[in-house]
Amino acid sequence: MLANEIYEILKKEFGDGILEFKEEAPSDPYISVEPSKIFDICHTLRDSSELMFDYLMCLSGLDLGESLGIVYHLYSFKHTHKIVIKTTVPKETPTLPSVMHLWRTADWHEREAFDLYGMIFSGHDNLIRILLPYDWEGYPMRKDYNEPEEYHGMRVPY
Amino acid sequence: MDLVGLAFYFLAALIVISAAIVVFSKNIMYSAFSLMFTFFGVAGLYVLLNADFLAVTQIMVYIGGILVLIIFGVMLTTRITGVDVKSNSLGKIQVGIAGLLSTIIAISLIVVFSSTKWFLSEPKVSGDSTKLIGNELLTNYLLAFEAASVLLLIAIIGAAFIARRK
Amino acid sequence: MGIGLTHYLVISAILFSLGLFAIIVRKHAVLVLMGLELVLNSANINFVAFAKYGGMNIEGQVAAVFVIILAAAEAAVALAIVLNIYQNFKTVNVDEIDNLKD
Amino acid sequence: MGETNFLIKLLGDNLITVLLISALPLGFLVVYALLAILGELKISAWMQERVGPMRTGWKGVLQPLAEVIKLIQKEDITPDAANKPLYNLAPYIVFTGAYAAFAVIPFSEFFVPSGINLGLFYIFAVGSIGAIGIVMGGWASNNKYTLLGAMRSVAQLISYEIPGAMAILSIAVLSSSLNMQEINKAQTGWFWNWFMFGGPGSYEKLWVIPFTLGLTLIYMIASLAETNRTPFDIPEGESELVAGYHTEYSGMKFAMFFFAEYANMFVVAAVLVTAFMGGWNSPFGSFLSGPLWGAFWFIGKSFFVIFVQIWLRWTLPRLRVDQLMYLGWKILLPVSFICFLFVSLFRMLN
Amino acid sequence: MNETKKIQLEYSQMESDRMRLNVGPQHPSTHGVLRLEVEIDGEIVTEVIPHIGYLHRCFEKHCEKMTYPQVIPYVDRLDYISAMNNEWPYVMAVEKLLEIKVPEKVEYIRVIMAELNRIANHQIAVATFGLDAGAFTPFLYFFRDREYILWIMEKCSGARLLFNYFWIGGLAHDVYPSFKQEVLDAIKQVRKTNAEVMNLLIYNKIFIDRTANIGILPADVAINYACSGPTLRGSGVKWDLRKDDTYSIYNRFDFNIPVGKGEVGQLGDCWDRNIVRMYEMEESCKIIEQAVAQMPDTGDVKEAIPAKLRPPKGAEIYQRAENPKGELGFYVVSNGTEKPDRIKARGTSFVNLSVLPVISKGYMFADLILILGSIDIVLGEVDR
Amino acid sequence: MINYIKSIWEGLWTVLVGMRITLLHLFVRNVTIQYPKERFPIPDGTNGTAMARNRLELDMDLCDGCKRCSRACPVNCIELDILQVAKGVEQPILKNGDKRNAWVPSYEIDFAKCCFCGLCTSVCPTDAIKHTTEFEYSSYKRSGTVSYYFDDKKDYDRGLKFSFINLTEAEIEEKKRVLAEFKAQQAAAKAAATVAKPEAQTEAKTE
Amino acid sequence: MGLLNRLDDPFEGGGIILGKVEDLLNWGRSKSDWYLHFGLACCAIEFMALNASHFDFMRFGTIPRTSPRQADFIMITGTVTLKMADRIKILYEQMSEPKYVISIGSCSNCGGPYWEHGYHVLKGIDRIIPVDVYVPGCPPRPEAMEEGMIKLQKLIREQALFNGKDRIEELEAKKALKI
Repeated sequence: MLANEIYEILKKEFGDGILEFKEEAPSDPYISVEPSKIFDICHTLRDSSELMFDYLMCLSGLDLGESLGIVYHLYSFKHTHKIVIKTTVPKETPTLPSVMHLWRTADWHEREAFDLYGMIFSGHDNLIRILLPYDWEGYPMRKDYNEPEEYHGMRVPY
Repeated sequence: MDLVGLAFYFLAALIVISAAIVVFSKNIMYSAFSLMFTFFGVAGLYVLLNADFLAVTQIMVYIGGILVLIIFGVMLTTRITGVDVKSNSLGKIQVGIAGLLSTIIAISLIVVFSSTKWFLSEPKVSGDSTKLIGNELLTNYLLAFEAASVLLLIAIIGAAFIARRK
Repeated sequence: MGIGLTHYLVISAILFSLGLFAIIVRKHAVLVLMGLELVLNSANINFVAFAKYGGMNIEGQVAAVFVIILAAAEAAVALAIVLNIYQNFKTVNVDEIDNLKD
Repeated sequence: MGETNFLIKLLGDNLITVLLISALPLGFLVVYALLAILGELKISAWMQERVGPMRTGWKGVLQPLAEVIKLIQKEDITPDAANKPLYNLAPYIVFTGAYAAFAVIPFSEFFVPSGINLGLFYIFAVGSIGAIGIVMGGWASNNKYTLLGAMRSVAQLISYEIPGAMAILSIAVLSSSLNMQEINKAQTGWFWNWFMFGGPGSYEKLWVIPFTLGLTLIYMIASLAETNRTPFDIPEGESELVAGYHTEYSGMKFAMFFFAEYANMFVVAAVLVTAFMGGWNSPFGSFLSGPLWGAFWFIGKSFFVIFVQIWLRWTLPRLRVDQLMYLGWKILLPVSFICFLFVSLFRMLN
Repeated sequence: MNETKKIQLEYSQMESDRMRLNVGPQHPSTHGVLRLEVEIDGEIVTEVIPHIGYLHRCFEKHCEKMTYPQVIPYVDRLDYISAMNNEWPYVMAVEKLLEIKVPEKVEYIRVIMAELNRIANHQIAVATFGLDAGAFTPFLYFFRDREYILWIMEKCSGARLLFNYFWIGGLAHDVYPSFKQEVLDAIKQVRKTNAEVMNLLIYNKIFIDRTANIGILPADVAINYACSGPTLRGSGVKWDLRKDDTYSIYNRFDFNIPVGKGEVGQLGDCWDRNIVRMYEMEESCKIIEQAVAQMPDTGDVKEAIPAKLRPPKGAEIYQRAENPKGELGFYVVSNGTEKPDRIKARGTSFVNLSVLPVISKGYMFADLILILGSIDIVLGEVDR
Repeated sequence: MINYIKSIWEGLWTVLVGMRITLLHLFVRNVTIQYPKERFPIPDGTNGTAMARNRLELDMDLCDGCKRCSRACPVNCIELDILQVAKGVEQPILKNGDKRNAWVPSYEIDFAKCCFCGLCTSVCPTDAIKHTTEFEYSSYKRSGTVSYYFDDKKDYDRGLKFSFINLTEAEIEEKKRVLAEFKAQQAAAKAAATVAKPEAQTEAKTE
Repeated sequence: MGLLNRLDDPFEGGGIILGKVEDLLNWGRSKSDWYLHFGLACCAIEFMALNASHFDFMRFGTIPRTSPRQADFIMITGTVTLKMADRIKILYEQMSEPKYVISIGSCSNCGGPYWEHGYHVLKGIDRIIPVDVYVPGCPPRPEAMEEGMIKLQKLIREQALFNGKDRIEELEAKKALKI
């Protein structure tokens, strides 16, 4: 199934929840959606028989300046099609529903996004830091991050 | 003092000291490990008494079997991840009474032993004790031997049955 | 003074009373068992000593063999019981285990 | 007893002789341990198309010596958390257990430190002392890994003692003796007189050969398990428990454990050789036999068994704990009972 | 963020006969610096909590500070065992952003290199898996053969492990004249050793007993956890990006996708995951043979390398490729300058490792080590 | 029961098969290359192979101070200063015959940081910076910056930070002085020029 | 090559057998080095290759130990992160004297490629434990690690056991005399 067909299906179902569809080379075609609807949209994407996106390839956080973005790359084993779902959340209140219960693989990806970007995934069972130590301060992948001078008595800069 | 006397006093001291540690130590693991030396000492006494089969059996059964069982028992029934495994005793008065009782028994036994005129036969030059014991077991004591085998079998089955988790 | 029967008997008496003391005083079930082993050992020393000096000949040693067999069986069963008690009561203190039902 | 010992013949029965006799195996043990360590390093290297230690003396032959010199100098750490008396005592008990077994090993027709009648039984008895030492060290180190290693080691040791003992018992039945010298003497002659091949006898013994061979194999496997060698090195399996019960030991105390392990290897090899492979008998009848050749054959055969142990170590993966118990209780034990039964039957019929 | 407190609380509440073991971060068989918090009941594992991040080297942060070609050395250091395979999806992503077409010869060399590196990777995977099971000798046989492959790669790229060989639009260096012959020799040796190891290790009874019926990963769980590569194929799912989402010139070659069949145990156990790697080495050999036969001799490997690398602003792409361990994807976002705005690496091992707590529950502690070994993780890729 | 016996047999048989393989390997010639005596063939760029990427070497007579290597380095381990050649006063040439545009009074590579990726060598226009096959320079100290030439005193512990300059202190001072003089001269000339033609310059700027 | 040839000869400098006790002790320690392999990252793979047949690290008398108590030196191969640093310190403290450290690869030398922007990378293992030999390379060739090992053996051989001087100073002083 092509990306614009998927967009049509989603648009029919969710209406305002779907913000934008963009397809221009060389980028992958993507659909931008409302962050609050992400769980429902993903649920439809996974369970509807014509979409069947059972494989979450990648979940990435992005720093877009004023807001933070989350990108879901989905793939379907059955229909061998893929789609990119994008959403943005404001930097001050970066909260959005978790998709961990749809695809268990999102568990660690979301923890990583939380760890590096500080997004809060509501509904995640165990949202704690994954790569960095538990007592680390700040979200290092944000563009305005400054590395700390010292950690546990060890100097961090060269 | 001859070599045998020296060995005897050494073993006696080993037995008494290690048994005292078994009884009086606060740390139950010390008790368990100290028991090994008691068993060793007793095995040594058996050697002095020309009972070499018994000595080896003592080492094999008591140290290789019972002591290992006891250590496992201690480890499985106590928090063993720390090194200070304590075992409490009764209150002071009870300990005092028990101590008195034990001392009285010990002293009276010693008095009785040393004052009794035992009928002593000459220490026989024992031959191959293994052979003799084997002969005895399979002739005069055959019934007891069979009973002991059955007992052991029952003990194995019973122990396995009891210790199994429900 | 050469080493005679009395020497062994004295050692066995001391061992016996130490074992008895442990049985009376200690609360830990395994320690009680250890006291029992001491008592059995003291008895064994007597058997073997009499086998050599007291004219009991080889029969004394045979008796000792049976004692050792008994001790082994007893230790196995006793420890199994101790383990079972521990699993049910979470303690091996012999004074606290006083109810018949678990 | 005395007649089997050439030193008593030479020097008479006095204290110095006794000390000398008990020191001789120690000297042998030191030399043997150095050789065995080098052999282990070199054979494993050759099997893996490597060369092994090459830079210590000529072709690395001084390597074990360097290691001993190093271990002497190492700091002897007693961890703060450890239970100090037991921690310090454990290596010596383990070593005592291993060394005590040397008392009855018949190196030659005319040299056995102490030819007591209960030789085989005695070796099994003192073998269990090591178990106590191991559990002592493992517990006193106060470390979860050491404790687990020690528990596994002891469980393994006591469960494999039974099939091993059954195998040895069959030999006692065949030779009607527990004295190691007697057992050796019973196997005089060509190698088909070894108990591995049913012992001396005519064509009637042919049907018992499979059982005696099976017993040899059972003892070999059980002895591997008792000495904690691969595939049974679960107590010190480095991929699971860092170094097993001696994780916390360093310096000389660790060397004692190390030494005891190699001594145990020799003890089980010696028992195997004595019981099944003719001990100090020459495999070729009276060819090259005699007291000195006897020592050569005995040590040579033992070294071959040790080579097999090393060979197996570098070939096989490691078993898991429950599989080890399965092998011990459900395969080796029944098979050894069956073999024992048939061997006794054979003995009864003849 | 009271995680430390939470853990302490758990410790205090734990049952007396359950023990908590900390495996790692420095442990001989965690394949690097992984820490597993294991709760064991006797010998049975009741819970596994992987703690990762002990090798978090800030790869994604570095990417934002580097130009596109400068990222390649860092990409190498993700999955350092199969660096060639790492470089490939990254350079493909940038090539797609820049719309560069790479020459024919480059594609062939890339295929050969990637497959050689796949063999080298699987050799390490099987070798360390054997090592976890206690077999030391096969480990050294594999490493001996791996050395022959590394020689070829060193002669082409100049480095032994981290090659920096695939450049955007081409290769760093052309192959040398005797390349083809040496590649064929190397795979001959690989096949010989594989046959040997099959007898020495894989079909050894002890090894089968250790690994069969252990760590069973059902196919639906594997897909839900987004496992890929041999971990997924061991569960019987016939899915390989080289065939199913084909890239480069893989459609020109004839090869099979080996899947686990549950030959000695249940489908999806450790042995199946391992045997898939053994068979994949053979398939890689086949691909290499075909590629060597088809490869053109002439041609410049550097002709398509652009002088300025400035992908259009806002362009973004997710490019994935079949890494030996599974699907490795790079999500590259451009901001119109020489430096990327964001590069996210979808680490194969990162995803595959997340399934460990599920498949290791209820097995023994010794099995946990083997289950971990059968997933074949590289911590550089997990932690990035 | 059949399975039981079969598994015992399989166990024994596979162990024997494995033992046969290891025994055969016992007699195979070893492949070890004993390093200090024998050496691995390291590709050195001949016969069409790539150059092994080990320590970098810099031919200062070829280096023009273009700083491309420093810019290309992903880890920024190359640090160099340049000193403009006083054009007109001196006309130095590079080894390959080109005109030298700059002196390089300091050129340091920190091999503790270097990741041996080869990007610096690929951008060098004169092939001044090159990889070598030498890899033996581990040391007891990390930061011992010693300004030695490459070739002499091999066994001296030089640390991991290397300075490649072949100019002596005095020469650098001299060059600096010449440049300063030249600059001053130029500035003076410029000043004179601006005074002379201010109009022309402002016109140029507006355009 | 001059350096290596000299190091290769075990009987260099008067011969060990006739030499002093110090020489013998140092010889023993230098020839029998048990190591704790602290494998962290890419260099660990090269280190595994070093252990394999073609290079055979055991030629130097080195035996891998998994317990720090029994190790003589620790090989740090790879990037040390801040999360990991404490562990290395603990492991180093657990080792028994005399102990040495070989830092292998750029990352453990100074943070390597991650020295500039690596907010979570410890820039140099020598910030937490003393390092005896630095082996450069990213990753170093196995031979380079062998050379580092030879350097360490040389260091141990020339160490003064009885006068208590700092060993690096001692070595430097000897070198100063030579040059």
